[in-house]
Amino acid sequence: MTISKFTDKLFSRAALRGIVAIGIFMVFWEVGARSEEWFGHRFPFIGLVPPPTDVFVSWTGLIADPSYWQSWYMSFLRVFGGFMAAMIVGIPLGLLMAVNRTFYGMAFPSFEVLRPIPPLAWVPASIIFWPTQELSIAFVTFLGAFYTIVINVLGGAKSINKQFLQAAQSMGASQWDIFRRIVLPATLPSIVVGSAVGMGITWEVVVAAEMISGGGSSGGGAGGGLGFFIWSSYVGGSYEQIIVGMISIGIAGYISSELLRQLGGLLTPWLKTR
Amino acid sequence: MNTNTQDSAKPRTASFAQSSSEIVANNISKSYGAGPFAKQVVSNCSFSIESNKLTVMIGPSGCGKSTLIQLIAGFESPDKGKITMNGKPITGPGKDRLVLFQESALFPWMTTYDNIMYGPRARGEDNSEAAELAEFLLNKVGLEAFRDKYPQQLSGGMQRRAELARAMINKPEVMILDEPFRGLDNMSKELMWEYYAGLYEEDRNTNFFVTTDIDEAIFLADRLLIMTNLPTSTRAVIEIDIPRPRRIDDIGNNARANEIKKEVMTLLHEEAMKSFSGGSKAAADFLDAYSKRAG
Amino acid sequence: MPDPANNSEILRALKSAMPFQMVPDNLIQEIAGICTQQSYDSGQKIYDLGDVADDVFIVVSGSVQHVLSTQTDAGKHEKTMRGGDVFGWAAVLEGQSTRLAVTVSIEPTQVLRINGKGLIQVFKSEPAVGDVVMTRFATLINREFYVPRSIADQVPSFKQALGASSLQGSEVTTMALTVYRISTWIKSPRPYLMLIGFAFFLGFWMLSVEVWQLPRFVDMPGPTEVFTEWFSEDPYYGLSVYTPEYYKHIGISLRRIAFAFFLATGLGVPLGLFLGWSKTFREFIFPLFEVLRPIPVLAWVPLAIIIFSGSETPVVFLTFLASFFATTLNTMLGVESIDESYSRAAYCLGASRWQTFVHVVIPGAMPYIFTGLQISIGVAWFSLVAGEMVSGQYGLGYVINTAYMMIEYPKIIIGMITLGVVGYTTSAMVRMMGDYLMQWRVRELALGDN
Amino acid sequence: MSAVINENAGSLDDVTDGAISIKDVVKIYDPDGAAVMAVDHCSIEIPAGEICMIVGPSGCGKTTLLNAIAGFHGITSGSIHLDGELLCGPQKPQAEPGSDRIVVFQNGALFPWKTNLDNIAFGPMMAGKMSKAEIYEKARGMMADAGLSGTENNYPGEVSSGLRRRVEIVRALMNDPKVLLFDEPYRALDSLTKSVMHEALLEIYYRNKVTIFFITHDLEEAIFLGHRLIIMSSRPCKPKKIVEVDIPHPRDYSVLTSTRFREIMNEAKDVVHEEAQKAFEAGEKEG
Repeated sequence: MTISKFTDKLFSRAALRGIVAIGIFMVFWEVGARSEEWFGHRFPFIGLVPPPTDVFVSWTGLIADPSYWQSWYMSFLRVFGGFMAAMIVGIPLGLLMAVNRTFYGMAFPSFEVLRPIPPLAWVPASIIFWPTQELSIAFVTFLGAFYTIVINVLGGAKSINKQFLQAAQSMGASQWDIFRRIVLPATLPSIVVGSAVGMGITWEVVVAAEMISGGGSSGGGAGGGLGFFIWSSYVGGSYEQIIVGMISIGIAGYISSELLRQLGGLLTPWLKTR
Repeated sequence: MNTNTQDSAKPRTASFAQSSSEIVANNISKSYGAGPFAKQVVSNCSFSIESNKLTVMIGPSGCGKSTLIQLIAGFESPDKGKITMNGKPITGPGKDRLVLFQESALFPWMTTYDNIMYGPRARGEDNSEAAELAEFLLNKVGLEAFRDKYPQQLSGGMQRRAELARAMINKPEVMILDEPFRGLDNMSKELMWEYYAGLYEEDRNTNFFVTTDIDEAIFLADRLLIMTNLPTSTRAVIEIDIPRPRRIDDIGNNARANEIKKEVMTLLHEEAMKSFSGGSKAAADFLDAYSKRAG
Repeated sequence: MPDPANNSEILRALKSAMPFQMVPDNLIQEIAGICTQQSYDSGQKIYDLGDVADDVFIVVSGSVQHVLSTQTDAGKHEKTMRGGDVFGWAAVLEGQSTRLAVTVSIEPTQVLRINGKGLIQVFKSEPAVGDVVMTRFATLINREFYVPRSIADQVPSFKQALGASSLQGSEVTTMALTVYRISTWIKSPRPYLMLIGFAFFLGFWMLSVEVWQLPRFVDMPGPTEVFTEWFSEDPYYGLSVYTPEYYKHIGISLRRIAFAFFLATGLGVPLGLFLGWSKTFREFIFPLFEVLRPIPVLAWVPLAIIIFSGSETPVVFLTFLASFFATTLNTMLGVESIDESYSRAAYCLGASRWQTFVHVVIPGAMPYIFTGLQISIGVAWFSLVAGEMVSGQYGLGYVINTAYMMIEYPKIIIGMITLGVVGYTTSAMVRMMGDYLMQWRVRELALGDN
Repeated sequence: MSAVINENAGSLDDVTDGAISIKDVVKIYDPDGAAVMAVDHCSIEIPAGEICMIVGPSGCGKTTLLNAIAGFHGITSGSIHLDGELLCGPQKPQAEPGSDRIVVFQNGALFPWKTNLDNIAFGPMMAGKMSKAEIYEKARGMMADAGLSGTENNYPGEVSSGLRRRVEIVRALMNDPKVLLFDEPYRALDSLTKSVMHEALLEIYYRNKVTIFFITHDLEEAIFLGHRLIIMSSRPCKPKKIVEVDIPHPRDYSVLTSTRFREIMNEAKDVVHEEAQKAFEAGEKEG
C-alpha cells in the first residue's frame, strides 16, 4: 500500500516533469562546460564551469577520503554548536522580552540597533576578541541564528490570543503555571519556524566564516569544514571539488533542516490535525 | 450554603453544590484612550446579576458589553463606581467567576481531556477527585469518544460543549458567557441553546450571558438586561416568566415570548434613535436594521 | 396653533410617516407646532405642476393620486398615497422652488401640512436628527418615486453644521494623530527605558574596554576611540565622516546593492508570479529551484570568481543570487496564498485568464512580494559583506576586512555601525515603498488600530 | 411602506431568462482512492426568476452543486442546463465560468485592493464593451440605488461587513446575469446586520429579477427570502423535501411574526432538524 503510493508519487506527472527539467539542466551544463572541447568555441560563463561528469568522478574519488568526511563533521559540529547556543540564549531572551515590559523597553531598542549589522561584519571583531579561531567562528554562527530566533520567539509570545491568558487566569492559574502551560506551548510553533530559518542562516554563516577565517584552529586541511574545503579547492585549482563542496553543503543543509522539521512536528502535534 | 429543593440532584451531580452568589455593578464608568482620543465606553452603568438566575444582557454589537465582561471578570477595573460580588469588591480575576469567550478559547495544544483538566491542574489539584469529575463531565457533554482529540479536530458545537465542561469542572460560583454561540450555524446554535438551558436547569447556578441575538436572549433568560448604545448603561430590565424547561419548538409558538420579543425590539429601537450620531460602523448597521424593522 | 385635543392626533400622524419615525419626542412636538391640518374633497386638486413648493404633506386619512412629471424618465409615474405616506417633498429640496407633480385627492382626504422652510429651521437646531430625517427623505424619494437621482441629491444635508464634537474620531487629522502619538510616547516609560538600555550597552562597552581593561577586551577598540576617530576632521586611521573615502565606500556598497536588488526584483517577481500562477510551469521549474536553493549563497563565492572575471561582477552576482531566491520564493508563496474565491469571482465576472492574472494575482500577491523584498534587501547586505570581504575593492565589507588586516581596529567598528545604519535605511525605504503601493492595506490596518 | 413594486413583486411572469435544470447529477470525490459521494442523483428544476433556497446542514455537499453550476468543478454524471443550453453533461463534465452565472461567496470576494467603485466596475471593464466613463456612470447609479453613495472611494476593508455584502451583490448585478448563486453569504454576520441584508436583497431582487440559487442552513432566512425551499439530506446531498413558500411578495419583516410563516417553519423544521441532528452527532466540521 505505502510502497505503491510511493511509486505512484515517484512516477506522477509532477515528479516526471521535475526530473525532465533537472535532466535538461544537466545536459545543458555538460554541453556548455565541454563546449571548448567539443565545438572548439567556449560558451560564455558556463564554459568555465567544470562539467557534471567530471564533478561526479571527482566525488567518487572523495567518498573514500576520510578528510572529506572530516570536513562534513567539522561543519556540522560548528553549525550545531552555534545553533544550540543561539537557541539557549535566544529563546529565554525572547520570552523574557515578551513577558517583562521593563526589560523589553530596555533591551529591545539596543537589540534593534545591532540587528541590521550583517553577522559576517562581526568576523574580524570576533577574531580579535575570542582567543581561538574556533570560538570566533562559533560566535559569528551564533549571531546568525540568534536574531532570527529572538524575533520569532518574541513575535510568537506577543501574539498569543489574549483570551487564552484570561481563560487561564479566571481558572485560578498562577503566573508560573500560565507561563509553563500557556505561553510556552503557544510560542512553540514560532520557535520551530524561527529555528528553521535560523538553521538556514547558520549554514550560510558557517560556510562564509570558514572561508574568510581560513579554516579554524587546525589551520586548514581536514579541520576546516566544508567552507574551507571549497576555498582550498579554489586556491588549489581543483574546480570540480568546488562543485562537490557546494553540493555537499546543500545536502548537509537540507538534512539539518529536515531533521529540525521532523523534531518540530513531534513537538507540536496539535498543528498536524488540520 | 443554600440548597434549593427544586434541584433534582442525581447522586453524582451532588458534587456541584449550589451556591448563591450575586454580582452588583454600581454606577460604573470606563473610558479607553486619552486626550482627544478618549472614548467613553461605559457610563454610569448599574445592574445586578441575581443569584441562581440566568441573567442575559442584550445590546447592539460593539456597544461595550465586552468591556463590562472584562470589568466583571476583573481583567480590568472601572474608572468610577464599583462592582461587588456578595458584597465584596472585585479586585482581580478569580476562579469564582469564570468566563467563556466569544471565539473558542480552548487551548489548541491540549487534548479535550487536558483542556478540561486544566483548571484543577493549574491550581495543583490534580487528584483522583478531579479526574473523576472530568470523566463525569466528558460523559455529560457527550465527548468521551473525543477525549484525546485536539480542539481543531472537533466541530464548532463540540468545541463549545468542551468549553462548558472546562468551565464547569472549576465549580464557579458565577459563570460568565460572552456570546459563546456566535459563529455557529443556526441549527447547531439552536441545539446548543437547548443543551445549555438543560445544563443550567439542572443546577441553577448564577449565570451571566451576553448576546446580540433577541431569540437567544428570550429563550435562555430569567432576567433580561437591555443595554443602551455607546457609552453603555442599563436601559431596561425585563423578567422573563416563561416556564422551564423550555423547548425551541414550544417557544416559537409561545404568545408570551412573542410579546416580549416585540417589547425588546421597541426598546432597542429607541436606543438606536438616540445613538445615530455615534458614527461607528456597528451603530450604523444597527440603526439601519431597526429602522427597517420598525417600518 | 392646533388645539391640545388635535395635538395628539398630529403627533401620531407625524410618527407614522417614515422620515419622522426616528425623531425624538421633543422635536416631534416642535414640528407639530408648525403643522396645519387640511381636508380635501374627492377629486380636488391639492397642487399642480409648477406651483410654489412651500409645504410637505403627510396623508392622515383617505388617498391621493400623485402623478410625477419629470422629463428624463419614460416610466410609470403614478402613485397612490395613503395614510402615513409623504408627498410634496419638493419643499425640502435645495434649489427647487416649484412642484414636480400633480396631486389630486381620490376620496375625502385629511392631510397634515408642514412648512418646508420651517422644518429645515427646526432641524438646524438639531443637525444630527435633521441629517437622519433628510437621509430618509432621500431614500424615500429614490426608492418609492423613481425620480432621477439628481433630484434626490438636492435633499439638504446638515453634516457641516454637526461640528467637530459629534464627528470626533473620524475627523481627526493625521497631524493631530502624530502629535498625540509623540506626546503619549514621551509620557510613557518607553523612551526612558530605551535610554537606560543604550546607557547599559555603551557603559558596558566603555567600562570593559577602557576602564577595567578586562583580559579579552584589551585589544577591542573602545567607544571613545571609535567615536573620536569617526568624527575627527583629521582621523588617525584615515576614515571619518570628514573624509571623502568614507562616502566612496558607502556609495560603492550602495551601488552594488541597488544593482543586485533591482535585477533580482525584476527577474524574481515575474518568475515567482508565473511559478505561483501556472501549475505546469511550476512543475517543471520548481524542482530545479529547490535543488539549487539549499546551497548557501556564500558557497558560490569561488565559482562566481571563476565564472565572472574581475572583482566587481562576482560580488554583485552573489548579492543578486541571495536576493533573487528570497524574492522569487516569497512571490510564489504570495500567489499561492491568494484566496481561491478571488480568482473564481474574477472568472465569474467574465475576466479572462490573463485579466485575472493582472487584476487579481498581482495585487493579491503584493503583500507577500513586499515581505519578500524586505527579506531580500536584508540578505543582499548579508551576502554583499561576505563578497566584499573575500574579493573586491572598496565597499564597507572591504573596509572591515582591510582594517582587520592592517590592525586599524576602530575602523572595523565604524564600518559595522555604518553598515547597520545604511542597511536599516534601505530596508525602511522598501517598507515605505510597499505602504505607498498598498494604500488599501494601510487604510485597513489604520482602521483596525482604533 | 407600500410602493410601486407591490403589484407584481413576486410574480415570475415577466422573467424569461435563467431557468436552471439539474438532472440526475452525481459528484464523487476521489481522494486517496476512497470514493466520497458528495452529490447523489440530484434533480432540481428552477424556473426563471425564482428564488430557490437550498437548505441543509453545513458540509452536506450543497456547495459542490453550486460549484458545478458556476463551473468551478466538474460533475461525475448527469447534466445541468441553463435555459435549455447545456452547461455541463456527459460530453462536457465541467461548465465554463461566465458572467451569466455569478457567485456571491461565503466570506465575500470583493478585491481588497480595489475601491468599492472599481470592484463594481470590474465585470464591464473586463468585458470591454462600454467606455470607462459609461461604466463608472452606471456603477455610481447602481451604488446610489443600493444606498452605497459616499463609499465609492473607500476600500472594502474600510466599510462595515453589511455594506461589503451589498457592494458584492451590486458588483454581480452590474453584469446583467441570468442567475445569482449565493453561497451562504450572510453566515458570518450577526443577526441584526443579517436582517438588513435580507430586506436589501429582496429590494434589489424586485428591481432586477434574476434567478437566485441560494444556499443556506438558516431556515428563517430561507423562508423569508425564498419562493421555494429545497431541503437537502446530509451527505450525500440529495433533495429530501420541497416546501413552497406561499407568502406573497413584497415581503418585509412583519412576515417573520405572521402565522403562515410559523406554519411553514413547523412544516420544514422537523426535516431540517433531523438532518442537523445527524450532522451534529457525527461531529461534522463546519465550512
